[in-house]
Amino acid sequence: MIKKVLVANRGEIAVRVMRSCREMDIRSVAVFSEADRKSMHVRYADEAYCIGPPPSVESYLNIDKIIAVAKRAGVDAIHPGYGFLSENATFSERCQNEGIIFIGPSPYSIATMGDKLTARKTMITSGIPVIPGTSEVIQNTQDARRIARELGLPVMIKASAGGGGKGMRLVHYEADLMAAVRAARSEAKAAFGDDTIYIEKYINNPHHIEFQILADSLGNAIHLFERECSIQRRHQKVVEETPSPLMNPRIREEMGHHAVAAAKAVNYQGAGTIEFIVDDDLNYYFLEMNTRLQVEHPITEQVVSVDLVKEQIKIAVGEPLSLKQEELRQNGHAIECRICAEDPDNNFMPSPGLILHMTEPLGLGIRHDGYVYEGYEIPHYYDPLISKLIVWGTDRDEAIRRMRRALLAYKITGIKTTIKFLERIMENADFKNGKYTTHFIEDHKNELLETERCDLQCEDVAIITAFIDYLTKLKKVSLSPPAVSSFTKWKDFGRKKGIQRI
Amino acid sequence: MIKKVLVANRGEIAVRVMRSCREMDIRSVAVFSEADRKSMHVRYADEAYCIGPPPSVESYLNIDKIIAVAKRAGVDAIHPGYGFLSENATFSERCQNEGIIFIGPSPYSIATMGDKLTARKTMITSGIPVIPGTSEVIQNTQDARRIARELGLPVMIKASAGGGGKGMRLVHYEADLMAAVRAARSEAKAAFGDDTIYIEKYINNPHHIEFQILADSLGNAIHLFERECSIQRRHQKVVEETPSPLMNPRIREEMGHHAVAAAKAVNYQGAGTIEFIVDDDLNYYFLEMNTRLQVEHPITEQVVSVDLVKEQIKIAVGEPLSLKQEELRQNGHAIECRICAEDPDNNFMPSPGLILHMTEPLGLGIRHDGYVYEGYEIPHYYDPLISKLIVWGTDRDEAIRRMRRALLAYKITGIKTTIKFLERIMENADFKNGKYTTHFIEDHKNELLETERCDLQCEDVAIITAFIDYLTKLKKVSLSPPAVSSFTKWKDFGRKKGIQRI
Amino acid sequence: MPYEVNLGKRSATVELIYQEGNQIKIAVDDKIYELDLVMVEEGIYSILLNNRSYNLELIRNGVGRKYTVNTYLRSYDVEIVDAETKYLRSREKSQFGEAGNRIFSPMPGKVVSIPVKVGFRVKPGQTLIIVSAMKMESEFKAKKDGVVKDILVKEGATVDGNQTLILLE
Amino acid sequence: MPYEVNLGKRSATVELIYQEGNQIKIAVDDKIYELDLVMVEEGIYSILLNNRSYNLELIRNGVGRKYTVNTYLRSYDVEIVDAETKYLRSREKSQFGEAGNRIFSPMPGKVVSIPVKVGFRVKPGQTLIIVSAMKMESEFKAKKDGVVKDILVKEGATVDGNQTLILLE
Repeated sequence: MIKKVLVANRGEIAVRVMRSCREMDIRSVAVFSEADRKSMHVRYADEAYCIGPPPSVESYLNIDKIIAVAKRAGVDAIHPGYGFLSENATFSERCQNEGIIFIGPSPYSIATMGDKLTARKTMITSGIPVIPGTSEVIQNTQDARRIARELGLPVMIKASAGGGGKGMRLVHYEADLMAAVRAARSEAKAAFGDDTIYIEKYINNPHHIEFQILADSLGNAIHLFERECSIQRRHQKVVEETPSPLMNPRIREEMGHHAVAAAKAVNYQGAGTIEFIVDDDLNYYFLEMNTRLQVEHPITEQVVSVDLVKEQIKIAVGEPLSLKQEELRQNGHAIECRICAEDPDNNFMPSPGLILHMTEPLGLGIRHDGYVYEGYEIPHYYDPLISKLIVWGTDRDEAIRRMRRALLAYKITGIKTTIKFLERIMENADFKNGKYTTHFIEDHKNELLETERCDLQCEDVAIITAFIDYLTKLKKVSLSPPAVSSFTKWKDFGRKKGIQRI
Repeated sequence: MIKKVLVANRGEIAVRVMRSCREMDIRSVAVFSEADRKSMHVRYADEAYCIGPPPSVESYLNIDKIIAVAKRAGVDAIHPGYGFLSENATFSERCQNEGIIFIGPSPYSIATMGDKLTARKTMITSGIPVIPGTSEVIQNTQDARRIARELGLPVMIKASAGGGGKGMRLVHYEADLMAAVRAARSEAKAAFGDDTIYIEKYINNPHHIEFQILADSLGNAIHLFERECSIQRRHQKVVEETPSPLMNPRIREEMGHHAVAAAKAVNYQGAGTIEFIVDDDLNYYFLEMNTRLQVEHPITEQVVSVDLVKEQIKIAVGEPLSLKQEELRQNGHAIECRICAEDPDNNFMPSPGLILHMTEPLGLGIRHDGYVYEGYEIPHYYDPLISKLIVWGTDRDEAIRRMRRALLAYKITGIKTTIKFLERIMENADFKNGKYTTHFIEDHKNELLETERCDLQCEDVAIITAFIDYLTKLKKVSLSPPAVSSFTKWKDFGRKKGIQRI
Repeated sequence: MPYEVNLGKRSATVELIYQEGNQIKIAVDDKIYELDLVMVEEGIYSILLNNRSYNLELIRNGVGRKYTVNTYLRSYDVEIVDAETKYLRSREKSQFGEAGNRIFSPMPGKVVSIPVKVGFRVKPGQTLIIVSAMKMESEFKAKKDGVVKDILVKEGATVDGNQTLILLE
Repeated sequence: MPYEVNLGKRSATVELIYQEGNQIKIAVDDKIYELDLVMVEEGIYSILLNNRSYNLELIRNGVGRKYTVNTYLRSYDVEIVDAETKYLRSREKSQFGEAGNRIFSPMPGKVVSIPVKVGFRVKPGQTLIIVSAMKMESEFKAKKDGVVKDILVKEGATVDGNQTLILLE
């Protein structure tokens, strides 16, 4: 059995993994950069080790340092979370060689799925539908032109080593093709050190739907149904829900079968996600596999009643899957909103900084996976995700209403967040009707970014409150004698803690 | 339809009711005493009205004032929560007369179930098992002696108007009988203005198991399974769970049928609870009916996937029940711990006061129904319940482990709470094995109240931390020049908000 | 004494008429309000106005008497214009010249590159400095014609939010 | 300079050897600790000692240098004994006489009844005052023989936690 786990991550996912460890009586070891001494994962862990300066390459991406801590702390296993080293085949292999259990798939699975063109070819061999396009590297411009004509425009040029939208170009007109191929190549070279590209047909009105899978070391694999992730901004998911409003039972079963087949095609072990592009007619195509836990895994946990981190750990120690496909059901509806430290009114500019005050929504159907706290200063070195608000409801309508009331009660001051923006998504008629594609945010930009005005009375209340605050402070200053014992003031502060009647 | 609801309550239940109202697009109106201006229900409501001085009799129990606010605010309905006026037949009737929907049962149902002896007789007529004993008022001492002999000692003397353990006496020896009758009578007279008493056989090793029921205005009634509430201290529930570890499917079905029959016997409408006393052999007896929402209703919501407040509101407007008995299932296991402002190390002395700091547990399977916040001063006028921590797990073992990790992460400073005491219940072997009766806390008092010592290193860390805090404050005092602009200091305070590196 | 209070671009005249505990009577322009106002947490106010419950968050900002006030629907910049504000405004102007001459990033981050040098003539829209934060790069541009007077940071440096990075003239 | 620090009934000698940022070297009695200690929230400390992560809550209590320190397992009273503490102790003693002469309720509440009068002789265990809070009544009793010197509150009055209610002598 595993007695101690090193969590090679930070932020909400590190804390989330440690929570499940604690429920399993497994001790958790945190690693942290110099920017993260006060981060919640350091406070929550049983042990914590500093692994270097703030930039990720010098800390959270530094395999040698993490392995050194793992050995020093005597851990049995490493959980990589998502991001950072989670899809790094070298890291998975290094753990293997050092005799440390890597809570995730084999280097082979990671590497095969990590190279998009290899993954594509593997899927074709296994009979899983892929987007019409090349399964070969584009060698020259003649190839590109011929293939684009065969597929019919528009087409998508993609980098084989790609991810996150880099090295990707959408081409509508043949005249633009050559320039797009060159641009994609040079961007891929710069981003991944590899200029291999390929061409796929562009799917109109695309929906991004993914299937959660679990596979054990004995060859058993199941899927835990879909997650609808089409609400995206710049290829980053913003809102996810399950079940998908687009889905029907027949297609769900079929896609589930294909997802399991995809995992088996790479001898997958652990928790993973098969991403599909689906069109309005429910034709679906393999997009890629994420060989790790997803950010949005909690919505699956809510409707399927499972703790995916516990399942990962049980699979990692060689236990057979305890869940049976035929016993799994989707119960109710779950939605996740990603709360980010970004300013929607200012082109989503990042907004790191000090959290002055925070009120979290509570009550029935609310789950909150976060890591920040009042007084915490969000560093500018890492990504802007500060928490995930997850709601569960008996049906989609209740879940949306619950999310709206939760977002309304969720207050974070000191930094800018995407909370209001998410509220407007929940109030959008197309979203409420479940009629949306990956273009949703772009198509509704104006409504989603519109700032409502308060009425005059509400504005006046804002003026009055600021004014009274100002007067109160002013009065305090003039009243407080300069010679008052500082110890008394401190005591008063301790007692009243900033609370005062006006 | 209902557009506006007055919530005639305070604390966590007022906020909980308003949350469901918000999800139904119903505006909520708070009433508050002068001690509750800063209470969360005032902040959370759409409207708020002060109804008088802090003592409950002058505010939350004052029917005239509450009705006056209801009319002024133009509400369609009143939700009474639990406690206060929730089981007051006069209030239910007054609402009826004023044309305001009372979200709860009829005056008749409340009155019939409120008088224990009448309730007992009604149950007997309806074929529901009651504890062997009298169904008549005890008129004289001869009666009492005769009945005690018939039943066999020990017996329980109870007040018909009773509740909360008042006017109750357990009698083991016949010699004590007369004194006990007199004492019960005078206590009942003092507490309820009614000295009617009756006698029941005392059930050994009693388990307190209750069934949640829902009944609509069209005569449909269902039960939503049981809640195990045997973990009590002085007749007050401390921990509740569902399913009960004692239960089996056959008895569950039988008790469920009886619970529904009990509700129908008084033409019940709304959400209610039938409490049973169960012995080790699963013989069960009707104890009483609570004609309102229970404190512990969330555990039922978690395993049955239902929002009981929404069901109450739908029933109140005359909708038929949408839930069908045959479709209801218990999914997983839920536990609730009541967090109270009490000092377990000091005989559970109440501990009102200012909340200096609070960290709430989050993540998978955690629900939190509370109302206090950092900087809130818990008034001493009302009951000590400050929040309910509810966990859900796939099975009882996971739920207990989850509750333990949640309690461990739950921090409230400034006041004393029962958190550590609840942690020890979760770690108790008998509790873990599901082997407990209502005597659990009394029987395990010593272990549950034991204070573990830290090891020496942990003690030293406590010393060091206090000492460094002291030195830091000292240094600050001597460094801070007395003439520094107060505005600058205020700005610094605002910016750093008490956060400092040492 | 009436004060000038600005909310966004609106300027209002505000005068406190009466205050006793939470109870406040106050004039905003030609309207008179009676309300129950109390700070419930640091910077969080609960207001009852004609029994409507409002919750406002106040963030006190840097120099002067500036607030960000978050209402139910949106966020406002509010400024109380007192003698010190007027003094600070004139000082700020004498220090940095006209608005727009001071180039800064609203958030902390790392300077990725500075494609201008001291003495360069710049045009509106021209990128002056690129700052990276949270894995995203933001470009800060000139708002008008000018000359780079001073560059106060180096490439690779970590900078605070609101720190002056470049001065134009 | 070494200090005397009390934890419950234990008295320890503490001396700070070195402090640089979070890094602290300190002697407690005959042990020397090197630790990384930082206040993360008001009154909440995160401590790393040999890479073990400790979280402590500190509550500063009333007069003097007294703390309640909550550790993982239990709560401790800690007091730093400095000159002011010694002075306060002597003052407290001169004001109230011996410990046990001052009768108070640890929590706020309402005085239900006072079954004694000034001048009454009282015995250990005798109830002096009953205070109600949160629907529960608590009796406060004499700890030793004495005479009621002063009664500072009336029946029905609302009292603060730690407020002196009755003085014995």
